[in-house]
Amino acid sequence: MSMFGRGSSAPSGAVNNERIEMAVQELDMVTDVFNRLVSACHNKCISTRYAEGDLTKGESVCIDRCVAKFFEANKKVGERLQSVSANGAPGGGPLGM
Amino acid sequence: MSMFGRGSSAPSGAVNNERIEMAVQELDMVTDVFNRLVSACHNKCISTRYAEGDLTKGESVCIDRCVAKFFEANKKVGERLQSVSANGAPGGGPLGM
Amino acid sequence: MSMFGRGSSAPSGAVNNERIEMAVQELDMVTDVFNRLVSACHNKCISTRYAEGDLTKGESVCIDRCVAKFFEANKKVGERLQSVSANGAPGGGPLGM
Amino acid sequence: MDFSQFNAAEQAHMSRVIEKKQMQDFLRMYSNLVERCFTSCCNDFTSKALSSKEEQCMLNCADKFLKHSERVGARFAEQNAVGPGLSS
Amino acid sequence: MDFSQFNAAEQAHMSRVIEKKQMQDFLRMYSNLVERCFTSCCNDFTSKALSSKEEQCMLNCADKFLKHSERVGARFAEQNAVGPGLSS
Amino acid sequence: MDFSQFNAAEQAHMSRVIEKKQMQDFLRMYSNLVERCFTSCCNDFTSKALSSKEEQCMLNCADKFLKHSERVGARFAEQNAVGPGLSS
Repeated sequence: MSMFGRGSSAPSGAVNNERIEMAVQELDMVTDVFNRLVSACHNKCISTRYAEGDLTKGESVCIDRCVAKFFEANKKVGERLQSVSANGAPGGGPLGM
Repeated sequence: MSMFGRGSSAPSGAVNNERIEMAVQELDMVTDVFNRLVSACHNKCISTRYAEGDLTKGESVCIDRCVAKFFEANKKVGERLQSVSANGAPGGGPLGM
Repeated sequence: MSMFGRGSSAPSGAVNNERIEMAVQELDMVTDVFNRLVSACHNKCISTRYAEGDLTKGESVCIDRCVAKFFEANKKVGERLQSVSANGAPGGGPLGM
Repeated sequence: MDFSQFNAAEQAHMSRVIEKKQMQDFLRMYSNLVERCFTSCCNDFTSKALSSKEEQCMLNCADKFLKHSERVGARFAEQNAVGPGLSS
Repeated sequence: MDFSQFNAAEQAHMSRVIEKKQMQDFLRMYSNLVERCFTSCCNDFTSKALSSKEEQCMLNCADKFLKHSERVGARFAEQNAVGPGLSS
Repeated sequence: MDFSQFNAAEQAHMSRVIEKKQMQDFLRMYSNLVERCFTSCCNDFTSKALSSKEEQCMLNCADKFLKHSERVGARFAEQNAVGPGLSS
């Protein structure tokens, strides 16, 4: 029972490693996107003077718009990449993608 | 014997996975903080002209103060977070924290 | 059969964990270097106006030179670190390197 | 994310994975916060002691960062769909 | 990298590891691309909708980033030797 | 960190984990150093060859980075307690 094992038809009650691995990968992806979103919108919206600990009205409004815009931008790029990768290999990596 | 198993009363001689996992998590935390400290104080103290390979007197003094100040700043933030999290959930994450 | 096990004389047909671990570490290293190279040369060569989706002639030439220069710079630093670490411990880490 | 197609053993496994990830995310968020606030607030290295002005800046920065993260998290949860066309 | 000294079981194992890493690298590259392009292209937060100018900038940025990565990857493969003195 | 409450098997396990982490940290530090120094030192892309001025800058930068890391590491070890209120 290797940690990389991939039994694809586990009996119910047993853990299907492949399914778990894909779910963990999706969790990692969501977390990565969220962290980048927090960072990007902090850079865009939060004044670095730190005169107070609460979000100002302007900062709050900016955050809401920033998140909405980030999602829309993410969607456009996702659609573009799908049409690109439908036509061939997506991007270049060191592992010969 | 799953890699995520958590036997909490292992006999002596056996490896208690939960204890190991927590120790590894603490190691990761210390390493992360150290790397950020190196980066922050490099940005604050090291001139990017690179006219020489040794630390100048001024750079050395700055590093010592920077590390001390970082620790004090870290401590203040840690105390603040403890009082916040005593009153409710700490921060927002994508996994529903 | 621990995930950290290190049987160093596995019979042929069995997986030698130590060899696999070292290969994975090398893959991680190559990927890390590649990602930093992509980022560094993007910062050096790509105009952030994004007036078009193709690489301009100037950007393409810059990328080629940037990659070549990065490799040469990496080589010089590698040689320097080898001569340093031949004389003692390389760098400081939080884990007492 | 929807784990409803998972059997009981798999759901138990995922709960442990998520619990562990939440702790890692929290620790990472914390050290990221300290680095970010330190970079913004501390610029005087003629002394090793944190000045009262620097301390106030660190506390405001930490409070604001947490409120920022919470607000982004709330909006993120509303939008829900991540990387459309990639995750589905 | 050369895995020719690996036995069949080890080569099969490495293929799965590499396949998994390629997916992770792709996802990481994707979110990195979105963050980088968003930072360059979106600077007006008086509206929550992506303007047509911002959208065009995002698409150009994404296209250019992919072409940049491919070109770097091609040069990288030619140079091949990484961190001489460290990996050998 | 104190592993004295660990049994022999656990201590042996942690030694291997730490040893492996040290190698990973070293490799990560190395590639971080190269990226940082390259960013500071190399700004002329009218030629693909490293100029003698750029080479000297890279070497000084690498030396200085190592000395910086060592000094930070020494001060870090003295302070020892990390994230008080979080780790304890």
